[in-house]
Amino acid sequence: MILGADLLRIEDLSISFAMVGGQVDAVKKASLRVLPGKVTALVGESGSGKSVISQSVMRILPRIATASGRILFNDPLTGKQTDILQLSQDGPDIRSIRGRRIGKIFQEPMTSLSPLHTIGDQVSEVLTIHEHMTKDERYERTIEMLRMAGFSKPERAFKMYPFELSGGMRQRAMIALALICRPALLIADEPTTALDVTIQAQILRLLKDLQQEFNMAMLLITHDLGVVANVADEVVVIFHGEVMEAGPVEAIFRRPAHPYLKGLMAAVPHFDMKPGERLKALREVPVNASHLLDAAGTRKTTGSEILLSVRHVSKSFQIRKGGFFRPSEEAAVRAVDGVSFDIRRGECLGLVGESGCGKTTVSKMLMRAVTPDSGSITFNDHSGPVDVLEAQGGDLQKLRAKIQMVFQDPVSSLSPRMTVQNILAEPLEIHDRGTPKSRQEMVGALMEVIGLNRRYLNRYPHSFSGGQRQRIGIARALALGPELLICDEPVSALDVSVQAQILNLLKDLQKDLGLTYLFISHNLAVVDYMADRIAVMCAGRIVELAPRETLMRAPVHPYTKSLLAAVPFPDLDRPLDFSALKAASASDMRNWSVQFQRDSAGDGLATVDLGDGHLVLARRNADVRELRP
Amino acid sequence: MLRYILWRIAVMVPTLFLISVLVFTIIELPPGDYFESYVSELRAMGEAADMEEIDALRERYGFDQPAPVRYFHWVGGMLHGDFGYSFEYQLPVSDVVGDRLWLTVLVSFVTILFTWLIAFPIGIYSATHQYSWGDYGLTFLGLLGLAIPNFMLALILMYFANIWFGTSIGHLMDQRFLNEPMSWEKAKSILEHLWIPVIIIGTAGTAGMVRRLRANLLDELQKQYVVTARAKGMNPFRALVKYPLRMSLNFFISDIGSILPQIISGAEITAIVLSLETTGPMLIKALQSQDMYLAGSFLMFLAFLTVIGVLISDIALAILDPRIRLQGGSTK
Amino acid sequence: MNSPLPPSGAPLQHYVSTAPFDPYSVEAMTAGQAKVFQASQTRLMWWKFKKHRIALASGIFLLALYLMIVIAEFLAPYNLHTRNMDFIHSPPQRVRLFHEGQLVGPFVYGRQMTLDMDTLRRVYTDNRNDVQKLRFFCSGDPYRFWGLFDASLHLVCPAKDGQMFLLGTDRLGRDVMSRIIYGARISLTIGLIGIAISFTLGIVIGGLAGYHGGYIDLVVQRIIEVLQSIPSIPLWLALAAIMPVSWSPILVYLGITVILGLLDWTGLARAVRSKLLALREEDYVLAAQLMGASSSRIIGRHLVPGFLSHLIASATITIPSMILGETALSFLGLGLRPPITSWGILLTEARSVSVIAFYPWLLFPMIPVILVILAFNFLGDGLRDAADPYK
Amino acid sequence: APPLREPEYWKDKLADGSLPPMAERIPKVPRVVNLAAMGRNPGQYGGSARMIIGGQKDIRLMTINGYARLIGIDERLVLQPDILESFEQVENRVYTLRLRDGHRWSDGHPFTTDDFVYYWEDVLNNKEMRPRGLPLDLLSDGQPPRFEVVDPLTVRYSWDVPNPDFLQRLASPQPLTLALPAHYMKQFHPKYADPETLKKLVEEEGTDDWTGLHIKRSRTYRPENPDLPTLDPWRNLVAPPAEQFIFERNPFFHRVDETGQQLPYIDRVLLNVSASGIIPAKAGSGETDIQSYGLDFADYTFLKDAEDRYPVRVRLWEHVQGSRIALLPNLNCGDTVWRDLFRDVRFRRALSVAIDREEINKASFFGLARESADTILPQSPMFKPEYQRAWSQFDRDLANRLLDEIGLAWNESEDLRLLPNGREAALIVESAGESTLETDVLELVTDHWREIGLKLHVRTSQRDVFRSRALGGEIMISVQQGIDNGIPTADMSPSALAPTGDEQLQWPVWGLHYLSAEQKGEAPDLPEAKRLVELMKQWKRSTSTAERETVWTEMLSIYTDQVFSIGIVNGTLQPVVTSRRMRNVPEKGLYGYDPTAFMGVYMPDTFWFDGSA
Ligand SMILES: Nc1ncnc2c1ncn2[C@@H]1O[C@H](COP(=O)(O)OP(=O)(O)OP(=O)(O)O)[C@@H](O)[C@H]1O
Ligand SMILES: Nc1ncnc2c1ncn2[C@@H]1O[C@H](COP(=O)(O)OP(=O)(O)OP(=O)(O)O)[C@@H](O)[C@H]1O
Ligand SMILES: [Mg+2]
Ligand SMILES: [Mg+2]
Repeated sequence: MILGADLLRIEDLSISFAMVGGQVDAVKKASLRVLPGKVTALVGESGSGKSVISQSVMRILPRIATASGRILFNDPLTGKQTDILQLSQDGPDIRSIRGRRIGKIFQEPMTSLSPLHTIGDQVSEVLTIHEHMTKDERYERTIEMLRMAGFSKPERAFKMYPFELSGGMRQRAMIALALICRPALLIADEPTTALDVTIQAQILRLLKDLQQEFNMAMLLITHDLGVVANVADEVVVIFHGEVMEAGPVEAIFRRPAHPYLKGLMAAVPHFDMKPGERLKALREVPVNASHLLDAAGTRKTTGSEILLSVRHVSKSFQIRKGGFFRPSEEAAVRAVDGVSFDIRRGECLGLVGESGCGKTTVSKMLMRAVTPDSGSITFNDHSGPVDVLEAQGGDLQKLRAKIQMVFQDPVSSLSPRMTVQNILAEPLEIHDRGTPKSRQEMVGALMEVIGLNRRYLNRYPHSFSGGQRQRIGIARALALGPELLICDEPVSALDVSVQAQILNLLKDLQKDLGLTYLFISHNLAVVDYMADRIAVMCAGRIVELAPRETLMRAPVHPYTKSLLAAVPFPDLDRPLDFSALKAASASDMRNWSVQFQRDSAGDGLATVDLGDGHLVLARRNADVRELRP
Repeated sequence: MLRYILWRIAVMVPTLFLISVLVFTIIELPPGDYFESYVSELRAMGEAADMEEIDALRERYGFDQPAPVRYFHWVGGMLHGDFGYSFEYQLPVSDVVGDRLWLTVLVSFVTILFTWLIAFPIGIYSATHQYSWGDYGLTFLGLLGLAIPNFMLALILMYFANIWFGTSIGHLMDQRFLNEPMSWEKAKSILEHLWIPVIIIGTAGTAGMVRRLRANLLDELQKQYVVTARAKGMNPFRALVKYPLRMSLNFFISDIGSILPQIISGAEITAIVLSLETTGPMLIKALQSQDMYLAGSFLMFLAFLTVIGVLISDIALAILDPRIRLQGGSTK
Repeated sequence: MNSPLPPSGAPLQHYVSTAPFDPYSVEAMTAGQAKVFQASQTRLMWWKFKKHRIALASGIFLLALYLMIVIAEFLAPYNLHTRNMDFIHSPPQRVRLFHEGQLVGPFVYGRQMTLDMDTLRRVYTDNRNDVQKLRFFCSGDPYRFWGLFDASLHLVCPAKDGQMFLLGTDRLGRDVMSRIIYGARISLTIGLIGIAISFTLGIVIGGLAGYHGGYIDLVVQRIIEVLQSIPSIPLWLALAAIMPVSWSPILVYLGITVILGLLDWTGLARAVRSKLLALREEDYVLAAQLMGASSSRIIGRHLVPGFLSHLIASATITIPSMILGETALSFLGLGLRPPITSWGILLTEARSVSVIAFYPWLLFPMIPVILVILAFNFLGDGLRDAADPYK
Repeated sequence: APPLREPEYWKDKLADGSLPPMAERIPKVPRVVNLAAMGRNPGQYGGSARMIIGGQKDIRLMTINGYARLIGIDERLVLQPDILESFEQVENRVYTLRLRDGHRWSDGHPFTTDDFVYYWEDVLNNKEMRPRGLPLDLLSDGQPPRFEVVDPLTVRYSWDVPNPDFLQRLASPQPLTLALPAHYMKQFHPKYADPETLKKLVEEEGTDDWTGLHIKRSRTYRPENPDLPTLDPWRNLVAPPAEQFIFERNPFFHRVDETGQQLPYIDRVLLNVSASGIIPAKAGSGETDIQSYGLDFADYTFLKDAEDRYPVRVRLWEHVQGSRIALLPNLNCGDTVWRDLFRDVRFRRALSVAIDREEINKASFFGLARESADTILPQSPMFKPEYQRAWSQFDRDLANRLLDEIGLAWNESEDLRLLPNGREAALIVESAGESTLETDVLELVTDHWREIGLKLHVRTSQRDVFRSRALGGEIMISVQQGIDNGIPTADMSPSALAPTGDEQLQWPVWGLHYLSAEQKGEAPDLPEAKRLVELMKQWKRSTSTAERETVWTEMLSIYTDQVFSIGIVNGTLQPVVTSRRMRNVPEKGLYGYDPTAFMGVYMPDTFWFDGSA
């Protein structure tokens, strides 16, 4: 092996899918490479073929796909060069590479894990396949890997099933799974989308460490140009399956040349945007939003000021302890712990927080998908207050039409056996809106506003890219023209330009129609762009809630501060200070100043009003002035 | 989990009660009673029955009493381990059943084993090699087994086994071993005869299992987690067994409870045709001649096994699928 | 620079594609794609189904069979009960085209029977001089078509005063082929009706139990348990005892169909239930709930389709067992009664070793049974694939 | 007398002395069966004969086929003393039965008049055992006989009025019991047994009281109790439930052949329980050595074919029933319209002549059966061709004429007749549905009757509910076999020809009337039926064979002329399969339960295996 030769060389790779109406070319003669120990970032628009390329490297393309070209893998261990496309589908050659020499983090962690097996089982299995180890050794190694991946209680996580984990936790499990064999090449397809910035930083640091320690190379697929700027060595920009621009990270960030890349750079939301400034999407889709949603039903913006008020809701999940037959002494995990907030009509409330802190659980409780153990939720509509938790029959049905949700995991929230057409038309059918024909029209219009071509209407969810699916989820939520839209990571899988397009759309709808949002996201810049007020959650509680400006400029709570400190910027001159980020520390109360810590009795925390709607969780007796920075 | 199991066992009591009522109704439904049919049968042969004896028996078994009284008599007896009296054999039911029970268990067990041993590999093969010649061929064979009625297959196999291998016709063993204690020779003879009923009873079920397994596997094989497993570098076969197969087992496990009655139902006619020394022919005969305690106790015994089977199936389902175990109790 | 890829190991140059770039560009739709996107989901499935050759052929075959039972009287050369005492247990005759090297069109040789008084067998010999040309669209046994009008037109009949037993005759000299054709009526409908009943019950009941869980599930489970725990034969016996003896054969037929259907749903219901118990935790179910979808819609539109392969496989397996389930009933003397004939009855009539030894043609009804079962299965395969989004 | 020759079978037992020599085992005057005189050959001891039975109950076949009776009939239907040394009768009232000196039960205990005394005094006349008194067969005109022990070897039963049926009942396949092994049975009788032991026995057996135990232990017809001493040629060794019953030669059996060999020749008979359905298949694969039970004419071809492959032989014997299959219109039918029709002799005759018996004969019997009314066979001494021919010709015109005469008009489309009340004439025939033969015949009859405008529906129902439904008038027509005994002598009871029992499905209610001594049912109101009852009574009172013959003749002509049952064919053939090595099996025989006791009168104890073949 020539030292420093390409670890992975993809030459003229073309991939097409045989579909009913003819073939779809997802990748057209793309070439790229990854150097040993280096990181090649693959960026590009949603649906441009990034994931497909990464699949072809592992030879795990769907059956209907055909690939041509060469994918050369130089195994530094053996020095042999193999053309992966020439290997037999599931033969021993490719198997000895998969998992051991090349690890892959899948884009959609939920569906990528088997629901029937524990996390520990699935992660340690890689070791069983490739390494000769005793059971105990495997356990040790897995626990260690899980801890490195950011699980604070890896022993517990080992025994948990995927559906018991939050989105971010699943993603971390996926990361652990990919890394456990210390592969020479890691293919990371959107590895941090579901992670909050502190944990993201922690993961990035982990990857960097591995890179240095084991000379691990990485093919990183991401939309977050901030991440690219922080970790990549080389960048490949891809659009519609074709490479548009490629080069060292310096060149790409400092001298973007191709109009597409320039457009991308411009579409990134940043913290210093002026109020009212719009994101510049690569393409603006003119949307007659009011027409779109008026078709769904007329709306009134009158009514009380507060649309939804949440009071002291809590939710615990039972955690299994002990064996199968022993009566489990049930321990509970407080996923949500006395959360209260209001959402005002027409505003966008941002909700940020650590991965696994209970954001999704809160949002599901608002939808009555999860029943809280205690607390109350009132929806204040023009027809008077409705107790969300008690509504029945017709009231509930009306409520359902008024509150909609975009799910965090787009794949599993779309019925796998329904075409997009049917998925989007379904809410309209349920609420008996319009005629079959007008529904058809409506569905077409929805597809357009989310930037998907109408010709995809007859495809099934699985044949879309991650971002495309996420957009379908958004379109479905919009179909009924709800008053309150709960968005759980609605843009995490979107590249910046499409993201800009979608965010603009949401903004427009808010402006034109007075739509109200609860916007959950890990991307603080996005929240900053969207939200009027922002709530920060940590460990099941809201630790700080303030108008956007206040929170961004003058955060009070230490957790908020550490969040803001961990944001990666798409700027080579503002690299993250990895060494400053201590592992699993941001949410660890012990690192906070005393005012924010629980007292020795185990509680004594209360919401303290700092004025101007700035609330923070601190010791009951804490001095307001002391808290202010 | 333990609580769940205890709760499920508690629920079995009313179920068994319901079943016993149903069983009793079934055996009481046809008009007349055993003695009626006994007298008729004798008369048809030109024989006479001793009416004295029959009247005495009638009285003794409370045939002059209303049905509920008889029901409680019967159930009460069973609770004490007294399964009643067979009029046909003029012996206590437990004596009559004797050997047949374990032979039934043997045949059923071997049949189930046979079905699984055949169906699983074929199902997996068919799913992974969809539309290959093997898939078609095995499908065809399986369906052939399904398409030929059991009794016909029984006749055909019996006839040719006799012509080609000289296996004596019908029965589970050569007749000279009938009343003998177990010996090596006898066991051999049983094995020699066993394959015919097992094939006959097994084939019908096998095709169904193969097809269902194949269908379920085909669905699961598309799932993303299979791709994940492949990406781990897992051997495709082991991956298949660990992930999609386990998922596909859902239907199979939910069926465990009914396997026994199904096998026994399927076996009944075969057993009649082949004149097997199992409980099937005895049960049918008891039903037809209205030997009610024999039939009733038999059915209750079967029902009991089934209820246990369902229990096992429920527990296994919970073990198999954590989603059912951890969230299954809730109501939507 | 024209390639984004430098030689191995060499530093990467800044590559910029020079191809024209239009962010709004979308690939032109091919005619095929345009058609696909306008088509409805059923149409899409039909296209996919059409590609499955064997399934298509099976579908056509079944369709033809179902058409056939409508005009069974016309297709069958003889009536169901037409006997020919001089041709008892006559083996199948061969249709020939050439007589002594000359083409004469389809014909059969006349037959003579002699009694072998030693073995008591009827021995048939072809009379090579007696050429009996088949007639087509001819007048033969009179029948009452659909009970509406009298007719005697047959597709094919034997020559005048001749015979034509292409599949042989049974112990009363009845034409096996005609009986098979008539038998298709019952056998092909009994399965469908039975399956309609059992699937409706199985899916609805199992679906509700699986989706709702809790007490509904508990109750349904116990009912299923009770029903399952009794082997089918006693149940048949009991139900047959309930069926009034004065019922006409047609009512008996319907009764049996309903019995078969009513007893068969439990297994399916349990399978549906246990599958739904798992599937109902999926996010898309939650999504549908949050949209306000009713239980029936969620079960019908979201959950059952995910289970379709199993349902199709079960259905294609159940149809034959219904067709044959009736043979088991007939075997016990509970089934259909003589004026009505089904393949099952034809087979039960042939249940003796001597048939296998001497009159194997009486086993011919097995062939249509096998063909129908195969056809249903391949059809099921095709449907499964058509409904499979991954294909 | 020739020197006695011991069978090999007992060699060991003889050697260790557990069995006395033959001279001490057989009566002083054994029954010497002269085989040569019967046209058969004296045989050799040895061998086990396998036979298949359809269920446990069928072990009674051994009692029937063994046919050891106090008095039995021979091949020519003549009564012979068998277990008895001799018997005498006076005016059919006084019967004196003389036992063989030295006759022993199968356990070696002497068989004496004590056994008769025990049965008479402690069983028959025990109020607990028989609360309702003596069995009907022992009553004549309702009166019991006087029982006397004349001397240690002689008993006498005497009535005041004749009881002509007595001897025949002793000779019947299911004989009237007169004696039980007292020495064995006494342990179950409170009069003799120790109360404690008896109580324990009763408990063990699970019966309610000693009578149940006594009944159970004393069953002779179904020899289920291996401990019960017997006089039959073979005795059972296996207690049910079992899949195989082993019958071993009775070392004390009273018959010897002319060469001094004790019968039976065959040492053991093995009865294998099997489903009746596969008996033909098993017989055809050489799995039985002697089989008639479970075989049907339709199986002949298959069995014949098996002769080439297996060492078996098939013979065809002739059935003795009056009709292999007969249709019985129920004169006590509940539907009055139909009942009136059935009671109209013209209607019954029309039904009968409308049947094309030749076609049925051809289709189902290869033309080998005899088309006949339901009556006696030519083998009976009383046979007259006119009985056979009575209304059994095929004459559709006659049938139509008769129906027209009755006034059954055709409907509009001229394909069905209408009943007087305007309904369509649709008959329902009940069949036990047990044989394809029945189904086939009914199918043909359906067509035949259709031609005279009558529709026939076949309804299969379990046989067990036949009787109660018939009594309830629910049955219109049923299919059964005809008269059981088609070869009667005048001394045999003609009860089958008159309404005498509730199992007679053509007049169950009338039959019940007679059976219950006019307590239940209804008296016949049809003159011909009344006459038949009178004749029956006359026969019962008769004292001479000549008188009985006249009664028989009149009854036969009334029965056939009135077509009380519609016979179709008789003299049908029954395959009898034996091992090819089995000797002394007659080539031709009459086969039936009554009176020939299946093979009983042909003495299977004289059958033997030819070791040299
Ligand atoms: N199984 C499939 N069948 C048909 N088309 C597919 C399939 N998988 C992907 N595609 C199509 O291929 C194109 C590329 O998809 P891919 O998943 O690689 O996009 P991506 O670049 O990863 O996008 P994202 O950033 O949104 O995940 C998309 O247009 C998608 O619709
Ligand atoms: N069904 C469940 N059973 C047990 N624990 C659960 C379940 N659902 C959620 N949890 C636990 O509740 C906590 C909060 O989960 P939640 O999904 O609300 O997190 P989140 O804030 O949305 O995180 P992320 O940003 O990673 O999506 C987690 O610790 C998770 O393990
Ligand atoms: Mg992707
Ligand atoms: Mg979440």
